[in-house]
Amino acid sequence: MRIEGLYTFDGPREDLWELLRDPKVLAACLPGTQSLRQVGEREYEGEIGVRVGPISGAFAGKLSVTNEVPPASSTLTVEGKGKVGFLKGVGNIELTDQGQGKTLMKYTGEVQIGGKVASVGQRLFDSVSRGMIDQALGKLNEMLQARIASR
Amino acid sequence: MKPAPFDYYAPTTVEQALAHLAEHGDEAKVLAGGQSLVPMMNFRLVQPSVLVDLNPIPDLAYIKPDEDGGLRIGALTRHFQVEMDPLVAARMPLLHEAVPKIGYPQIRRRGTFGGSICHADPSAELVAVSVALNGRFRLRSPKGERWIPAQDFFIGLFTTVLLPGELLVEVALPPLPARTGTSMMEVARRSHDFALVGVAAVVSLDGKGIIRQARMVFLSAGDRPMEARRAAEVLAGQAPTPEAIEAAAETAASGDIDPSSDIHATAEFRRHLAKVLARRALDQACQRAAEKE
Amino acid sequence: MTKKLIGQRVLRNEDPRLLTGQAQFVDDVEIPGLLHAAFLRSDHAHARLLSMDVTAARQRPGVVAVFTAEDMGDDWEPGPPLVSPPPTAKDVLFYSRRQVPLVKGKVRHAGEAMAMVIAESRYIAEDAVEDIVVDVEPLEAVVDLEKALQPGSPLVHDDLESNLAAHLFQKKGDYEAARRQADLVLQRRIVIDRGAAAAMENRGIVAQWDEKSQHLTVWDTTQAPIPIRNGLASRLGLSENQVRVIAPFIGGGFGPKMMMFYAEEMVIPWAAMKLKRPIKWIEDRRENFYATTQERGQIHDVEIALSRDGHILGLKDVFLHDTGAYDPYGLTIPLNTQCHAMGPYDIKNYSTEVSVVFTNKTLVTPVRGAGRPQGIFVIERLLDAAAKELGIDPVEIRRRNLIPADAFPYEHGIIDQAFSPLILDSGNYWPVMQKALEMIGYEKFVREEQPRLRKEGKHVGIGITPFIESTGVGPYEGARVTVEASGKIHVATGVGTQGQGHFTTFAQVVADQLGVAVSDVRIVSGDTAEFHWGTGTFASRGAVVAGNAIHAAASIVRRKVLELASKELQTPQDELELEGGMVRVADIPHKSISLSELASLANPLRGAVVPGTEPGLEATSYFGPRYGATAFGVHAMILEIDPETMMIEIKRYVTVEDCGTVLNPLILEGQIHGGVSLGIGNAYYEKLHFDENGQLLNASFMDYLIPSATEMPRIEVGHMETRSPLNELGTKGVGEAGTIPVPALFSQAVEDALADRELEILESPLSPNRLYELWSRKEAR
Amino acid sequence: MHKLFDLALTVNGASYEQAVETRMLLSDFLRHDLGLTGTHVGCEHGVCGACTVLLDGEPVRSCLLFAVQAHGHSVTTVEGLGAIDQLHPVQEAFRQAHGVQCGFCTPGILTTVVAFLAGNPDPSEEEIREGLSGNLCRCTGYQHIVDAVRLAAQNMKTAHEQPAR
Repeated sequence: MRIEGLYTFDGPREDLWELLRDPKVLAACLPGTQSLRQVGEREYEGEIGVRVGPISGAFAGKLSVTNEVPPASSTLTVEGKGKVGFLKGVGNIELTDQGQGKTLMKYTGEVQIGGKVASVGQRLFDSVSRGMIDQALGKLNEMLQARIASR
Repeated sequence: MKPAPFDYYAPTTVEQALAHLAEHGDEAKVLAGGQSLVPMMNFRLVQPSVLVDLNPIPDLAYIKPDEDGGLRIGALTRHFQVEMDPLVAARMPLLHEAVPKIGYPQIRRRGTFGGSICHADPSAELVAVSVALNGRFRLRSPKGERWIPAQDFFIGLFTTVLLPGELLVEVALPPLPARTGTSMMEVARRSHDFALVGVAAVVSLDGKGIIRQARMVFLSAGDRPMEARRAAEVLAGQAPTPEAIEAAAETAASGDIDPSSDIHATAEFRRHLAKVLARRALDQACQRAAEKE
Repeated sequence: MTKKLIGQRVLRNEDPRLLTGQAQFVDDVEIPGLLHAAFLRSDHAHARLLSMDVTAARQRPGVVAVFTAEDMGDDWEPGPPLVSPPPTAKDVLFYSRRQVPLVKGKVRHAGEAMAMVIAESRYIAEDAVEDIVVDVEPLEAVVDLEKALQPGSPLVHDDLESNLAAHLFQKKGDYEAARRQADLVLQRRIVIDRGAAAAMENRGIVAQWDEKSQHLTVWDTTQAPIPIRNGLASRLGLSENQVRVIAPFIGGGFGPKMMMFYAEEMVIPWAAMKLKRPIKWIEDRRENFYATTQERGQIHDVEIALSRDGHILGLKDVFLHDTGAYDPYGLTIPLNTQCHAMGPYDIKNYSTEVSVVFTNKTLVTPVRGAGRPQGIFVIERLLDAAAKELGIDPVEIRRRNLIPADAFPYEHGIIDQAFSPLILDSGNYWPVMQKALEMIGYEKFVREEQPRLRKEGKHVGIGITPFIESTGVGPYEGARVTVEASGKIHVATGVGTQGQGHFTTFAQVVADQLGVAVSDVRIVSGDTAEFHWGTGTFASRGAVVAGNAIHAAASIVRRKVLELASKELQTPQDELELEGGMVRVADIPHKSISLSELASLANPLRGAVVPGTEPGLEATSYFGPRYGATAFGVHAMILEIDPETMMIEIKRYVTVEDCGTVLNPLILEGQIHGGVSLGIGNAYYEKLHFDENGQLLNASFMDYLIPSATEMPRIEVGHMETRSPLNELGTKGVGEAGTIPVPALFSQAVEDALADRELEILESPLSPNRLYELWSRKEAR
Repeated sequence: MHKLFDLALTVNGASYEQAVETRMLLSDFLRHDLGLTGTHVGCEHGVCGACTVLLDGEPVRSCLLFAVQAHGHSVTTVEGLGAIDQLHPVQEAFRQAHGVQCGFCTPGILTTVVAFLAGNPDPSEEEIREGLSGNLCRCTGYQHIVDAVRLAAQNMKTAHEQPAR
């Protein structure tokens, strides 16, 4: 499944970039993730707990960041597997300075869902993935503002 | 496809049910009709460790006339009961029109009004209809009760403002204003599938036949029931002409909804259908409103 | 003898048991100590298996055993090839890759069985499946048929050079020469997607090994119990007589239950012997969508050459056929497609070339229709395009090309699914089409009703589609008919039965021969302890092949009855008649003897049986047709489309079938109705959605839409009879007839209804969404 | 191990008391614990309708009910409708109209139809199809089933008008 979208952050690009380099921030943006263990240069592992109403799934998750071009672009790969199936998402993000302290994020990518949840839950994918991305980016924006405010 | 194990409680009062829910917190799921929950449990997509079955509670299934001309519906009232009830047909024609579109006959014999509301499936008829009819939900918790308007209740896919340990016990539907017509329309692959898109329309006319208020709520058009607020503005104060209706349908489809794509329909087709259904439903609701004069 | 019962609407013998819940299906078998199996199935479509940890599963209370491929040791081997490639055709390439009992090394489709848990209950077995920890390396999946054959594509089978599973070229006449003479040549790309058989009963197996008697009993939802018995015996190192396979009442077959040696069919009996405990496995619906075979996926690049007056000069088809991850069923489906792409038409020049492709998807084997609907779809879509191009009425262009009545038997000169030369044995096509036209009121609709309705803004369309169905293929079936001492008749045959009413139609055949009531004929089918020669119920052959074997055996018994009665009544045989369970002297009603008495006389307790004769009133006989009989039919429909929502309502549906002698019109109609409903599913509702990673996105009845009562129109069925010269009864099969023409017919009617946008439909199945896309692309005329 | 529940219920007029695991589906309980295998299981997610039984007279999916939920209630399965030598009028009509092929979906359809005709003794074809919409059949295309329901309605009406002598 293809994903793409735009999100405008209320903060400068460099601050956003710094946040994206912080595994604690990434953990906070992944749903139901308490913490991430660093297992490589820019590779992390942790539990992801996805919850959509009554449906909840615990996934053993992996996150990696590659192709980093500071402070403009990078590739995020999220993988998870659990009892209800697996998911894998690869997304490219591009950050553009919009002036006036705003930054535009353009994201494009592919999400693969497999196993049980793929076979009976297709009706929900689009909505769920959009919802989760919005939630994650909203959270990131909050943290960005908090960072600016704390200065 | 067999469900994972769980502990089962069959309380016979709301108080007992609330106590079980309080005790088990997030681990517990409420079992009402079970027509959405049990399939997910059979698929093992949902594995609650505790089920609190409301079905043995005797006084949660009822349809009562409200003094203001509206209706009170107990959370455990089965769809079939609503479908057959003459009071519903007389006072809430939109609900009467919507209920036969829920699932199959056997599902309607078992599924409950409150269960459907709390499940908050954006494709569910009752979810959209309760918003369209300005319904209010009575929620009980050990701390007491609160009333929440339907339009504030649904906050996302399968997600509501219901707190852990809280129980929906009753739905109140206010009477329709004078000169009000309603219409429920859907497009579904087979007659009883989830609608690709559906709309519940409520139109009130003034004494001169001008639209006082037009409310449309779409199902399967977003992550929750999607109320067409912009379209409502387009129609307010207008005569119900084909042009005004077309403009409102266009506005609703392009500006008020946020449909998803799935294997049955792309978001684009859903927008197209939403426009078609909005036009047809508004047209029918306006006609029905005019007939009331 | 006058035929009394064949051709009558006789009520079914099997119904009272089915109607009261007393008929035994596989899941109804209960045995003390029964264990239950559940399978761990792959989430991935294509992956390398790195490790599997079953420790926790084995430790779960109630779990008896967990087996992986490794645990099977030397007993692990791929299933046997079910249908070999044609031995005679010279232009055949075929790479045989067979399904495995449990994944070893590599997963090749989502849902492939990886481990088997045996537990005290199915619930516990499913709990334990969740305990298994699997580590795999996901591989890029082979999904798209064309990409699969491109260089550099990932490989489903690493030891092959490409994903080509087979290649077969066949020709008749000289297409290129015909093309040079053509006034019109049309080229089209036609795409047909996958669907499921979706029998209401999922598959299931119960296996019981009796250590003391060294005997294995297997209840199996199979359409072919005898080959399953023989295969199991050889696999498990047993004598065939140590294995009994019972196919009891089966909740619908539709082809996939003919697949021989599903993984579970191999491992459940194996585990029952290993554990010396009876084991039951019942497929659940989600498993059925992954583990039970599917069909229809093909892509055709096709070309038709015609003269100005609409005569087909030649046809050239190059197509891809999706066989899924393995190809145990050989070339049956693409051969059927090749044979049916000429439809019922007199086509002299034909060139057809198929490439069969391995993909990371569930296996493909025949589903009711079995390649035929695709062939008919191709030729009928082309004829509709040609009719428009040439300005000829769609019925007229078909009439001009139908094989004329005096041309039978009509030899096509290519080989069919049974590797015999494709010969259409008999037929009289145009009158069948005329009857369909009359029944649907074609002239009146086209001239009066449709123009009037169009003026009212309604989008109504008509379609009419003739088709052939190759049926009743060999090799053979057999039957044993016995007059029992009670005077009742016992018939045993090898074919399984899945709701076709064999208990009744076969009884009618016997009852006519022996002059008894249909209810006095007891048919036993699908139990290898009763009869163990035969193949199975497939290819619309049960009534034809087994029916004729039963007829032959019953005829011999009749002769024995008459011989004995003649002696007893001291009357010449030609003065005797069989009626009401008695043999009577024609003109002297009181001079008679009952079948019961005769049966006892034929099996005396004292005295001597004359040397050279056999005791009893019993005969076993076999029937094998020289080649398959070809049935013909025409379907017609009128539908209306709401062009805003693309919702479709079928207003009329007419079929006229010529399947030779009709044994039981009631049962025949039921077969047609059911076939049409699958066809309507194939045309508009049913599509298996595999994503680009080989994940099936609609593995449930919530999203895989099979028609319900509210989607089905009333079907008007007409008959014509052109007896087949290939068998004594004159029958042709009809099991798949209902399904075959429907997608072609539906597309024709949809195109006609949406004529104002000049849509051309070159794909199946359709959906409202797809029609909207096609419609939006075209500007209104 | 999860707790067992002491279940007491009536099935086809007979009382049963049995301890069951709470998660046991009613369909499995009827089929495997009580041996009433006439109720069939086709999807276990509430779509196919083969498992339909009557719970206090209401047609419901037995795959979407836990056996414990039938505690204190009365269940009717296909075995409770009629016997081989004494078919229920609906069963008889299905035989006459050839409304059965493989017979797998049939028990759920019969229970559905018995309840349907109780509420609507003289249905139109459209109403019949609507009433059957929650039961999938792959063999019949529904036509003979619809005919059977109509025939059953007629026969039951006639029997009602002319009481048995």
